[in-house]
Amino acid sequence: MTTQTKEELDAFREEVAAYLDTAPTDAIREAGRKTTSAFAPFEQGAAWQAILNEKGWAAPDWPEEYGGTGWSAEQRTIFEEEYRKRDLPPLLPNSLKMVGPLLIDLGTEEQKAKYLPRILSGEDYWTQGYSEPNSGSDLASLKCSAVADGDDYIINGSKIWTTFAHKSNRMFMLVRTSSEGKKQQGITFLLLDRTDFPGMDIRPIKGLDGHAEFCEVFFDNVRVPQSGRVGAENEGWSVAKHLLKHERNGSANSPVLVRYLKRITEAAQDETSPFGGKLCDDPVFQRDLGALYADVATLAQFEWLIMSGQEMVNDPALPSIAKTMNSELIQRVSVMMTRVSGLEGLSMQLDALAVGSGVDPMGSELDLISMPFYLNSRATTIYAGTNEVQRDLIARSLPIA
Amino acid sequence: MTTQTKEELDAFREEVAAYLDTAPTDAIREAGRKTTSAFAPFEQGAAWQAILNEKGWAAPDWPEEYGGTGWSAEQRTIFEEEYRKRDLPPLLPNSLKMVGPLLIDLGTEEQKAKYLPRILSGEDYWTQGYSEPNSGSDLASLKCSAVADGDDYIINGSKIWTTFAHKSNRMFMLVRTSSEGKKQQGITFLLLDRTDFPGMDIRPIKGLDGHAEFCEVFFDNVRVPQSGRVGAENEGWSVAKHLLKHERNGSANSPVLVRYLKRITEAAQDETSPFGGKLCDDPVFQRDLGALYADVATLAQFEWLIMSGQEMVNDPALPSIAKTMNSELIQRVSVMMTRVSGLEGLSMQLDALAVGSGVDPMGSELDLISMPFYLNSRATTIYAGTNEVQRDLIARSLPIA
Amino acid sequence: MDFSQTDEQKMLQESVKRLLERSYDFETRQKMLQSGRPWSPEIWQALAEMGILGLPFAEEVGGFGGAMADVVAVAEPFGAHLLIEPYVSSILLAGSCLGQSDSPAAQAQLSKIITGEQTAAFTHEEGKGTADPAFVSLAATEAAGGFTLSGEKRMVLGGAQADTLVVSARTRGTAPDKDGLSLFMVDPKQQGVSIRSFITIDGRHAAHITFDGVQIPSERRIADDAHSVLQTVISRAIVALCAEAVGAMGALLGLTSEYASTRKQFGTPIATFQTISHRLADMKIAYVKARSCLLYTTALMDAGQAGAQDISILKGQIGALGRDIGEAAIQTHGGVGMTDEVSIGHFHKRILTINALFGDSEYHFRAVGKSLATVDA
Amino acid sequence: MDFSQTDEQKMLQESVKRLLERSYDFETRQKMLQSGRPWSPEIWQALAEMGILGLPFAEEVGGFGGAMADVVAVAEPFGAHLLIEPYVSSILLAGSCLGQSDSPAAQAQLSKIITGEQTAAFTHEEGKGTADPAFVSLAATEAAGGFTLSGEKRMVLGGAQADTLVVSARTRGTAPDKDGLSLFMVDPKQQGVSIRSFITIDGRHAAHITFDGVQIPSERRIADDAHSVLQTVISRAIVALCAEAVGAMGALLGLTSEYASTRKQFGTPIATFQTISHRLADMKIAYVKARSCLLYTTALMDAGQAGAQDISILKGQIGALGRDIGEAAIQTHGGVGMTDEVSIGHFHKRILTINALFGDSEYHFRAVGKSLATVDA
Repeated sequence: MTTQTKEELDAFREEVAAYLDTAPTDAIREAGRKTTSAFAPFEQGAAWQAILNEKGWAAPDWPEEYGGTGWSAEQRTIFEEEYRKRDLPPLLPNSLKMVGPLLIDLGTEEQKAKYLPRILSGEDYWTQGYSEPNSGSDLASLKCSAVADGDDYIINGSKIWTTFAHKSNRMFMLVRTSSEGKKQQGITFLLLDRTDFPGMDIRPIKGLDGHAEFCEVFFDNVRVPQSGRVGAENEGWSVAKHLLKHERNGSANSPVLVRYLKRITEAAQDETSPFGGKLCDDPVFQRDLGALYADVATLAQFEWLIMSGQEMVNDPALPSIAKTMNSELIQRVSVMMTRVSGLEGLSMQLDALAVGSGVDPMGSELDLISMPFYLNSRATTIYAGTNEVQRDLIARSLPIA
Repeated sequence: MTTQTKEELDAFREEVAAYLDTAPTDAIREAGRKTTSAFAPFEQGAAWQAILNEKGWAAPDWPEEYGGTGWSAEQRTIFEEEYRKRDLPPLLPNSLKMVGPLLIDLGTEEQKAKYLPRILSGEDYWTQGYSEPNSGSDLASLKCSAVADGDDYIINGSKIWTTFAHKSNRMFMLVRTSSEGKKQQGITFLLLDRTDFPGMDIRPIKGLDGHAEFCEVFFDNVRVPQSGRVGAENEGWSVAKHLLKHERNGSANSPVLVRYLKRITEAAQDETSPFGGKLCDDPVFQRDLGALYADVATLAQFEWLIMSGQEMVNDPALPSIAKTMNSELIQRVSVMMTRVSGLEGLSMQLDALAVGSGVDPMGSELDLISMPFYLNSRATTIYAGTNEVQRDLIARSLPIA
Repeated sequence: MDFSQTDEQKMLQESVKRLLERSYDFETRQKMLQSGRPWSPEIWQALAEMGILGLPFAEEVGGFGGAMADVVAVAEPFGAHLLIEPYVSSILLAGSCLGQSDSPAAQAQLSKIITGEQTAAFTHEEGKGTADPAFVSLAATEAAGGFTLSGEKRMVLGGAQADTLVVSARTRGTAPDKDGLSLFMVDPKQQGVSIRSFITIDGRHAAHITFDGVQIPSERRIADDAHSVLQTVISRAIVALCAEAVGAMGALLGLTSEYASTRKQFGTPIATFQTISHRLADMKIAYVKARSCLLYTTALMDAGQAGAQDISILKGQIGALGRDIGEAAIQTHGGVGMTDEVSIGHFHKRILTINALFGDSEYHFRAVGKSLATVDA
Repeated sequence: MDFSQTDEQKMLQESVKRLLERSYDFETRQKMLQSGRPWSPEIWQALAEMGILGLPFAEEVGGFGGAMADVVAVAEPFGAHLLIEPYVSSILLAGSCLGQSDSPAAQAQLSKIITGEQTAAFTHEEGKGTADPAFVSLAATEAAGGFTLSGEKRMVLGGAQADTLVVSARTRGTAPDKDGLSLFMVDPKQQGVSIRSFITIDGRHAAHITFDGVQIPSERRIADDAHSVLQTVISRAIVALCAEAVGAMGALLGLTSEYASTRKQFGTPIATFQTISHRLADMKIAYVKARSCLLYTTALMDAGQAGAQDISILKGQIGALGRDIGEAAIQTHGGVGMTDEVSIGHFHKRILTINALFGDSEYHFRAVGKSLATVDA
């Protein structure tokens, strides 16, 4: 699989470590420690991406010609490991893991030239306009319409759960351009150059954790150029499915979880058990931690197998299996976190959570993030196709007599 | 609720205790300790019922005029508690909890006079002929047919999961007498005076635990008198539903589970934990035992509320809720048992389990029953309406907007 | 025992329900939260006038001599409406401590609490999150004519708003000794008292409070040898909190099954998907369990028979079943359930808060198991 | 690391599958069980001829130098066919102990094992059910020219059929000391050896064996300071047992999804009920997890990097996931799944047995958590 020697990989690890130890600003580090969602705090995440991009490391898994690093799988893993160890903020996925790879595969040369560099640099943030208030799990029933008018489309309708739309300057979206045929037909994939077109209105929605991470976006006769279309008109469903592959087969999810478990274990060394002694020495804590860690380790093992191209990579249910495993493990890890924090997780600390606020948290660093992380992670089994839908898909892959 | 004083109840408890300490034979006691199913070993169960019947205590919850005891709810509970403490074999439910109460409610005077005394004494054992190989959860689709012929019916078809059919001398069953209308229509409820009618063939089926507890029964032009019908022809479904109420609202299930947990706790005092010390002192064991006990205690609380007539008794979903709770708790208790037995649960000990065999068990008394009990209890979520069907029914009772 | 509500309890519950339906719908509550007010003085006054604030107290101290079952009857609708008023903290916790004291100062204070003029805060938790008061270690050192308090209390509900703090402290011994505990009435404006106020995830105001050499005259010690008083007070508060949680669970069950019957995906109400309908069934089973456990334990308590194990079973079950119901409700609501704009998540956060107070389900389940394994030994 | 099977492994696996499909269908197996024969000598001989019995051994002791991945490749179909032949006990456990010994007696014995002429039984378990050999306490007391064995061994797979017992015993110290362990070759017909034979729930023959002053000459001690040998041998056997379990899980997944697609209730295949289809999906997720964990850990072992924690993760996961799959398979089959007549329950019992051997999932999960909490300290 790899042509690099152990010595080369060790040297690479040292290079990465040295860079990650020095490149991020304090605010970026703080944002990493205070990340309570799949989405890091916006501003610091963008700043960090700009720094990484200068080094050429913003998108390790992109093809080298478009700005990728050309690293081997081992190198990418080493990078990921060193990255996680330092609790650095994850880069926002919409642009780097979704629109970018999509344009590389299906975009016109003009689209690539225009968008890819600004995606890498973080200057552009692309919000995703898929779901609608009445089209969630049943995404294909979407109604937000685009009617051709000269070289433009006129968009009417609304989109919801658009992450960070209020901070975005671009949007990729699915619109209905035809109501004929099956509902999956008649959908078109559009890139919007701006998110402040006349007639566009963005309403942030506060989540359970008190943060406005997602928004509703209203379109009232919004005129956008047809040149933003990816793929043919009415064939947006297959474009979206293509994109989904990138979204789901992206990078390993287990390192984040391993890191959270490590933070839990560290915190348990300072907590006392109500049954005496330290929490980390408590057999019940150890058993529950061990069972959870074993399952996270299995996610890592699964991800290694997939990355190495083991036969199971051809299973059509694989993306659904990966999504289900990962989302449910995030939730279990988050519950473990709130167990360790206990009472100290009950205080709303939005001020202390804000990067650069200088407000001291009231409990430990783990206590600060436990409850927001738990509450936010309730969404993992809902977004990107509910786990109910994923299980439907998995069941469909099984043999029948 | 009760008119008895504490002194009267205490005296009653003493009377019951004294009787239960002396009345059962050694074989009956052994059968009680070796019960690994809702169904006690057949012969000793029948012998014990005969003894109890002589005392007039075979059916405490029957109306007094038919042989019940006339006890208050408190007295019945006291009886139940003392009974469980001694690990006596449960009486087989088919006759006492099902056919008996049904006949009391819906039988003709002739049927009552003929059958009730022999049900009480245990001379008659009634096996239940409901399910068919292709009609399990979907019981109403049953096909075993009864065609009227003079004063008789001619039965053709088969029944399955007929508990102890190979030991029974009577059978109550559902047959199809008409194929018109909805499938629930056209079903008739029949009592069969014998289980050795010409053309009847009984095949015991060995279960996972190695015991043949249930059977398949084949009917090849079996001629039975129409006088065995309960209710009108084609109205057997409502008769069966009536019976179901007795089956499900029968007696409290929690005392058995409390008793099993007690046996587990006692066994844990002799087991060592692989992490050092006694298993009963192991915090993980304690936590898991506590969580399970709390849920069993809640079943008991629920059963008390129902018995006392609390408002929730009117909820149409109640029987399904009770069945679901009880069956899933039996399974959880059985898993806990096998955890305590560990390796020692792996040996098949059918010989030592046989009452009166005189074969020493290879491990503890709990080890002898853990695995058979676990394996047998996998059926609790399947029989008497699968838990999937129960949940369908429960969901139907919920408010809709 | 009879577990059905008496006619009086039904009336009481109905009148609280009517009040809250009229004046405490979800939008009104959210506006109040956003206004920054810790709670609604109007509602508090209305509850005082209905006699609810005096409900748990003996008639001789100005109360109405209500049983636990009466308190449970009002606490269920409190939970169903996500009340942020300090009923548990000022009435059931601090108030009950005052009510169990024979100190004149305590009696005088209690009468102001019952009328709703003032509130008191139970200043007890030290971050252990257990139901056992023996864990208290805040020091009350005897000094000339009184005591000096030093140490920290955490998660004091209504602590920054209270007119009086009822503080548990240790005059001798070390945690977890049962001996040596006392209760003090402390004026929060007194020198040496520092209060850090915050809002809990379920919308209540709370505070961490530090005592730095706070001087308390002897007559403000309202109880010594206070372990059993504390245990009684906490046990009753646990039952009331569990009743709130059960009220919240009932609301979640109703709202979620209604939502599932109207929300359509794939052309049909989502309640017609068996996975959804079975999840609703599980929610109902959990609710029936929770409510059975609540009502049974309440009756046991009113019969004077509720032991520590019974309280632990209740608290453990409510915490675990409540979490299951809350998580199922959010999942069934999908994205909408993730927003601050609908009540679903707020109910869940109320349940999570109740779970964490006075020992979570893990703590109590283990306590149950420990006592079983020990008793049988 | 590459986790895909090599072409050789595929061929090996295919040839085992073909043999078993031809000669080891479920009905044939059941007939053999009912006949009372402990296993099929014909199959055993066929495996010997295919080189499978020698697979795990180095070439210099007469084996084929197979990697762990090779053993896993054959053990998966063994599990899928519920083999009752003593592959794990005679080859991987007892055989590997012999193979790691430089004693001439052991070498001689091993060659008879590899040819299938004789079998040996790993006589080690003392009822603790843990993976840690330090728990051995059966005493080997030094006596003139040898040792005297006294004590009991439990759950010795193939113990009553073996020509040789490979016995772990303690020459000094007490459990759980790692020091002082030795391995002995014992003739089961020797004076003082009592064997109580039985059948396990998954159809294997096993025995409890008592040693009452059994005299062993020094040259029959085939290893001293045997803790690390035992640990290695047991770790490899655990991986093979887990491969068997994964084979059984795969069979359950396939059989159950096929059954659900044909079994009709309410006029439609039960697989169309979402609760059933989601349960099947969960079975598949569990299977993918189990197999990922198996293949990864196998590769790690072949790379010489599998530590105790990796083995515990594997054993814990397989036990827990296997139980989930087995219980789901029975529930989906309904009454039919409760019978001895179909294979479903037999697969489940095989999985339960594997879970209980060498530490169950509870034991291993806790061991994992303990090592995490300790390493980080």
